[in-house]
Amino acid sequence: MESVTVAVLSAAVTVGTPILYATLGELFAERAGVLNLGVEGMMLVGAVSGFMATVHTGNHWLGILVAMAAGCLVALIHAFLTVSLGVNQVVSGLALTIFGTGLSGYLGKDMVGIPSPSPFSSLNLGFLSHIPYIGQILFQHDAMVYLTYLLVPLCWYFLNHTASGLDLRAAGENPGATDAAGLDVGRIRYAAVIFGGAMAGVGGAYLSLVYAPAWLENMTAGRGWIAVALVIFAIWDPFRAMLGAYLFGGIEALGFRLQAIGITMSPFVLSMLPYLFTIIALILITYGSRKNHVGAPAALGLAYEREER
Amino acid sequence: MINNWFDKRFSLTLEKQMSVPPWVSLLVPLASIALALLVGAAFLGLTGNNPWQIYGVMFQGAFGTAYGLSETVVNAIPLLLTGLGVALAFRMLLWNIGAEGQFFMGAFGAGWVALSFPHAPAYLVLPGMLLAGFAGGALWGLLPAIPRALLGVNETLTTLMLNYVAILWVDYLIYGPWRDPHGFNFPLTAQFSQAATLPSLFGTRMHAGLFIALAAAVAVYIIMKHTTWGYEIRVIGESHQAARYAGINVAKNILLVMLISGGLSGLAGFCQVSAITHRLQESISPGYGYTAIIVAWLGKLNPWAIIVVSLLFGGFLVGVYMMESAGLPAATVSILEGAILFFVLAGEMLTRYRIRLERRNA
Amino acid sequence: MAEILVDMRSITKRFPGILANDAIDFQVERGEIHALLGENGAGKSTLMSVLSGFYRPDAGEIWLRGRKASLHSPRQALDHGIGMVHQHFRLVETFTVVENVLLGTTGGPQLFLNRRKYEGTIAGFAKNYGIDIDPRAKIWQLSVGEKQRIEILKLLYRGADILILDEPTAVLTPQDVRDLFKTLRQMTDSGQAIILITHKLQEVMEVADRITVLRKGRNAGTVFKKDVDERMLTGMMVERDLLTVTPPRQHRIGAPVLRLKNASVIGDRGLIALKGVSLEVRSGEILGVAGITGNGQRELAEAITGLRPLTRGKLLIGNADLTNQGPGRLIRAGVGSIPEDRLGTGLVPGLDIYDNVILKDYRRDPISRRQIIDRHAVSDRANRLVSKFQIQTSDLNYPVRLMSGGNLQRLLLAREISLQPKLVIASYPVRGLDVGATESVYRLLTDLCNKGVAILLISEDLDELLSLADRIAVLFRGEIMGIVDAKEADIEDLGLMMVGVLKEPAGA
Amino acid sequence: SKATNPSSQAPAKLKVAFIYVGPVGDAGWTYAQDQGRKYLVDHVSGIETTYLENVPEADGEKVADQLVAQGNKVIFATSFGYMDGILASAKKHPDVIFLHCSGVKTADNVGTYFGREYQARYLTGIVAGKTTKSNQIGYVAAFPIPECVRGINAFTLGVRSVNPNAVVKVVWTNTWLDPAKEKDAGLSLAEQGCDVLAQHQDSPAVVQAAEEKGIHALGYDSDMSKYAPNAYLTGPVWNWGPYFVKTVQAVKDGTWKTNAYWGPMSDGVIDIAPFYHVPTDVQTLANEKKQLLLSGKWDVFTGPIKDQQGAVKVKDGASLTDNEMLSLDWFVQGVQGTIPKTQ
Ligand SMILES: Nc1ncnc2c1ncn2[C@@H]1O[C@H](COP(=O)(O)OP(=O)(O)OP(=O)(O)O)[C@@H](O)[C@H]1O
Ligand SMILES: Nc1ncnc2c1ncn2[C@@H]1O[C@H](COP(=O)(O)OP(=O)(O)OP(=O)(O)O)[C@@H](O)[C@H]1O
Ligand SMILES: [Mg+2]
Ligand SMILES: [Mg+2]
Repeated sequence: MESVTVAVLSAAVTVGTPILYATLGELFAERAGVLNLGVEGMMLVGAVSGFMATVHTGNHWLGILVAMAAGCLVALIHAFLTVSLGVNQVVSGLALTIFGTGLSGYLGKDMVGIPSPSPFSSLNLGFLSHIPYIGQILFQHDAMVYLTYLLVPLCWYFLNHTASGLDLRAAGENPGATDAAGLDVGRIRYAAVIFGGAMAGVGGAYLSLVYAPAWLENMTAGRGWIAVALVIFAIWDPFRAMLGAYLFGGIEALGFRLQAIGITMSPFVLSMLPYLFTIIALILITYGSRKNHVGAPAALGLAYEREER
Repeated sequence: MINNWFDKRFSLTLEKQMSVPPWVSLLVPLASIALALLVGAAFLGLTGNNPWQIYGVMFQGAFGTAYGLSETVVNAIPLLLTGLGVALAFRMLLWNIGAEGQFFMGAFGAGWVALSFPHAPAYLVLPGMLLAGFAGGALWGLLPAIPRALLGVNETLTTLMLNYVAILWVDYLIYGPWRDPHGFNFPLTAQFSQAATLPSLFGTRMHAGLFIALAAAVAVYIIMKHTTWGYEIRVIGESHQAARYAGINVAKNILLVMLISGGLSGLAGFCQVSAITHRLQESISPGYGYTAIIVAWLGKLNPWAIIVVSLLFGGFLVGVYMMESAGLPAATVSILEGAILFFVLAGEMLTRYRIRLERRNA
Repeated sequence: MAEILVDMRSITKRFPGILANDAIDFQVERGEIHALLGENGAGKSTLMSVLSGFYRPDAGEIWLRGRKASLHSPRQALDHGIGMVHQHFRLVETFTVVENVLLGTTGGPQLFLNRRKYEGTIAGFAKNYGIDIDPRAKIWQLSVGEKQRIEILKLLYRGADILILDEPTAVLTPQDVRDLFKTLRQMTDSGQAIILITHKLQEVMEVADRITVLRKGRNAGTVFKKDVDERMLTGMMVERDLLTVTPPRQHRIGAPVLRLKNASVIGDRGLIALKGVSLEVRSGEILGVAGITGNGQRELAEAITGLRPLTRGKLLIGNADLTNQGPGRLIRAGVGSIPEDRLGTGLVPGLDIYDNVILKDYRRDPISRRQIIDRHAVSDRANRLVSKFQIQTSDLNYPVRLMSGGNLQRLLLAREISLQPKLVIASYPVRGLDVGATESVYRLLTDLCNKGVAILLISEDLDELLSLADRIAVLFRGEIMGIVDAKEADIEDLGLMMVGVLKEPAGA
Repeated sequence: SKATNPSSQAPAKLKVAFIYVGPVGDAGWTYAQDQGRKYLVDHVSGIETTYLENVPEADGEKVADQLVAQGNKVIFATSFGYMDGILASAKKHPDVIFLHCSGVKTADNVGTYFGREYQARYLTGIVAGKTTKSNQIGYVAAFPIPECVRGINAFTLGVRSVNPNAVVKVVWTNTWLDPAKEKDAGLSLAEQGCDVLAQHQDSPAVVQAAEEKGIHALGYDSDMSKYAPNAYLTGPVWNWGPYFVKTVQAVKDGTWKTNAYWGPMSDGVIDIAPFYHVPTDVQTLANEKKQLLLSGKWDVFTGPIKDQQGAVKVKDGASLTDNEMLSLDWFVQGVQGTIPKTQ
């Protein structure tokens, strides 16, 4: 039982990592006031382009970089439509998912059936990896997992303790005030959406380069949507996003391990749990925020236009 | 140089306009689609295809033959119903993006009746399925409406989450308790009885769901445009404060609108399983509920426009396979679809502006 | 002559269907308080939004300190030392005071935001200008007056030397106004220039050095204060001579229409907002409610219109007990109201005039029959009201949020009056209105009263209450400190009651 | 462009269409079908092929109707879920021939086709049974449908034929294609002590999991050795080409008659991939069984076969009929896992 627990937790980390990347990105976009439902599309484009770059150069780090760049590029479309033109964010995001899915399939036509020439391998962190339990759960993974250990606190720090983080949150809370303070709301929102694209790209590339190195069409299998859910579950906070990603990962991992030890529970019912948790979390947050004013960025989903009355 | 010359003599400004002449609101989407197709043609040309031939095949396939048209209508029926449901909620600024889940719960409700009463005659089982389908979707719309109405819980997110739950629920049934015992263990329910099948029209796959959908469009139009209830919905959509001030029960209306919005999507689910798949299975919807959001938005939440847009999208869904059989991979078709949407959305925004060209005085 | 800081030349700005600024010239000098006057919709806010980089003019040039400037964004304006406090505050509610002040001032990315350090600097900075604030308070916890001080502080902290204040006094208590003017004077003494938009002529006469009057989007002239008086200014603002005479009150006071007995309600923050309030308004009578904003006025209006349930006590309209019956019943019982928040509560911002005139009786004959709205009846009503109440609008189909403040208020009043109410609750009915509009609102209220309608007039302007009301009730911390006869009231006593020092026996 | 066969002069080409449930880029099931289509194009002249990817199973009838309208005379529908749609369309178009993969219902113009994949599974079971040291073998399977159950049973029989102590642990993923999920499923089995992993999934994620864990794995669909050079042993691979050629040729010649084709290994429809890291003696053992299967003298589900509870399901000397095999819903002895039951 103990080993199963450790195994589930350890798997929760790796299974949760690609979602975590995408969630962090979406979290930034939403914090700046832009809802991007195109995460799934951006992840797929990241997955395929990162894989292509790795195949062509043999360098997986280059693959990650290219995935980020590709994620940025597709996110740019959403930024242009929603920030510059003020198009409805829900609709534009849905279109982006369709587009990204198609684009990734198209780009990846010749990538099918090729193994990655340079898969990531797990990285031993010396004594850290040997700490009982903790080592196995947290420190026997690959470099991209460790990167999130840095990224999550960095994101949290950026949002809460830097001037730019303040600017970004202001753009999501009250773009009018942000504009009046002399900040460029458009630029902030572009930056946040593009960062979101980059992170979704990495999340996709984690799947195609690290976790199961290969390219297959639609290989993200809905993880982009989970990322959107997680942002809410996390109440727009990076650390809670991490927790949530591991929870989602853990539930999936738990399902297999329960099966393997002979406990059967409908996998469908099990898969429903995270979504139900998210809904309940949302209700509790909203209930709580009546008093302490935390919760969704106030201007989330709303276009900002200076001369609009 | 030329710029300078121009700037001295003219001023070119984008001016925001409040009311758009009808011809503009018709022309701009068409122009956007044309532009998107043009860009798509360039893309197709560059990738070694003959765009005109492919477009020709697609159009011919979707609208050029009686058969193609009938298939277009078959696709348009669920899009129209879900699109109307979405539009009704959007009118009240309730961002119900849960039509997909409501569709599945409608299918579930209808399926439950059909499977429970395999020997009932059509005049009993069909209305029963219709009601249960509506109720299934309505319930699924109501669920997120309750926390929205009472606590203001963001419905965009809850409705999205509930999509997954609904789809997983149907999966659970067809892989588990409802699996057809004679179905070789495949994830399908037993086939519905003949009586549980909506009548088809003219020997095509078009079915009586068409009338349900059209009736729904008329009803939504009348409600929105001419009734006091539609008026209440508009007021609430603009301002909850004003609505309360006018004595409108906001919470009740949120519940009611989401109920009907979900119910309409549930009807779509009912039509689909009754007339098309005749059983519950996976993939009863290729994402109608999501496409519905785009349909409703492009139709500017106007029921008549939604009829037209759902026919266009229905045609597109037929045309997709046409294009594929003309040699385009499915991926390319999705790229094209995404690009068309981008252009239409951008174009729709531009209708809000009028371009003014004026001669400068000095 | 002092240096010319701002020189706006021939500024033109167009909005859908309206020319808001029509080739306006406007200059501001160093060290002056320059008042900008004009009727509602004259284009004051628009002109200042152009100056502060929010609106891009369609034509015209702006010269700053003798040099041509391009002001395409608030950033550029701030860089030129121009800052604006808008009619609607632009503060991030969930941020602290310090965060709001800091926003956009750190000049590029700063890796560590030392809040503690800034808290000290900013509090100190504020003190220099006589502004006392808690730097760590969240904006949503502040009162309107405090929020305004933060807005000004934001601009001062940025080193703005040209300050634009758009109707800063509309929502302030007299004490706050005095403080504000002191701060402003202190600023001009140190070489800054202030542009002040207001509708209150006595304030203009009190603080302004020069005055520019806008009329229908054009500059109707710039004058020195010492050369003019209030009457002349009024003349400049409106073409025709104002009928400054409000028709006489007839004082035919009848039976009680509203009776509130020992009513208590809970406020938004969950605290008790009204404590055992009892009052009575009779037909043909105006009962004034005085008090500093935030002492329960809003809750009182909401309680009487049914928007806020009574936790204790009774609400009677005529002889009917309508306690906790909801707004719909009260509307049908003949309670009309002009809420404090005109656009958003009283009117639906995104709907057009047609839809707004039927907000209260869309369920009734002749507007609708059997749930179907009669379009003709609606358009008849809208056209009739627009012409009868002289509502200026370019198109009845435009969303009302595009209308100017005065016209909005006229539309709101027009609608409430057309419903032939028995009782009208008017909250700050002339706030933000120009002289002409103010007069017409007073006239409309007086007419109503003369026709036998009972009126509850909530205001913080004692002069207004003294001249209009029959009796005045003073609210302090949710309790009635006393109800006095307007004719016998002493303004000093009222002031003491408003701050809770003096308590008169109720029911006078 | 997908339309093949360049000479457009030749009149009246036979148009053949394929309906795919996934993308041809799935590297698995659909990919293998499409390889067969390419083989067909290269080996039969005077035909023109078309394919449609990612067709939801509920769209079967619509797509089939449309392909008929476009002049296709032979239509291959490559997933079980198209059954209703194909039968409905076939009824409307008696002059068109439909071939439904893994189906169970035929009509005058509807044939079904499938391969006796279980035979290959049995052989890979032999390899697995000989390879395992821990006597625990993991099996990642997509859905609890007869096709997968049959594979698991055949595999387990193969395992037990050489190693009666070994057990096969099954986990269901409920997806054909989700590499991350498949890999995690594989890892979870490795954690349980399995040192050989088998799969009924379309992606190479399970063999990658084995590679990562330093254990062995069996692939599926095609040779997956390049994804796991150290772990990969062998695996069942599809080879639809010869069947497509035979069928289309028969249609061209006018000799096609409806049938339920369930191709044995001897037809080449299904085979196992080359051996990697398999000792020669084990290779020999597997090859001997393969010869037996090819000869047609023996088949996998020949008694005695016991179920998980030890009850005899197939008596000595008896064997399962095709219909019984097509609707298998119980596990043989040696399998650890459950099949979710209908209520
Ligand atoms: N323009 C919009 N874009 C996206 N969502 C919106 C928009 N307007 C409203 N919403 C939705 O409505 C919710 C709250 O809106 P709003 O603040 O107007 O309601 P409320 O008046 O506070 O609700 P209630 O008074 O019923 O408690 C948001 O969480 C959001 O989901
Ligand atoms: N963003 C906008 N969009 C459309 N119309 C506008 C906009 N801003 C102002 N207007 C219109 O321009 C005109 C001038 O408005 P402005 O707000 O400048 O008047 P004002 O003098 O400030 O009036 P008030 O005293 O009521 O504040 C009005 O008719 C108003 O409706
Ligand atoms: Mg509200
Ligand atoms: Mg103004």
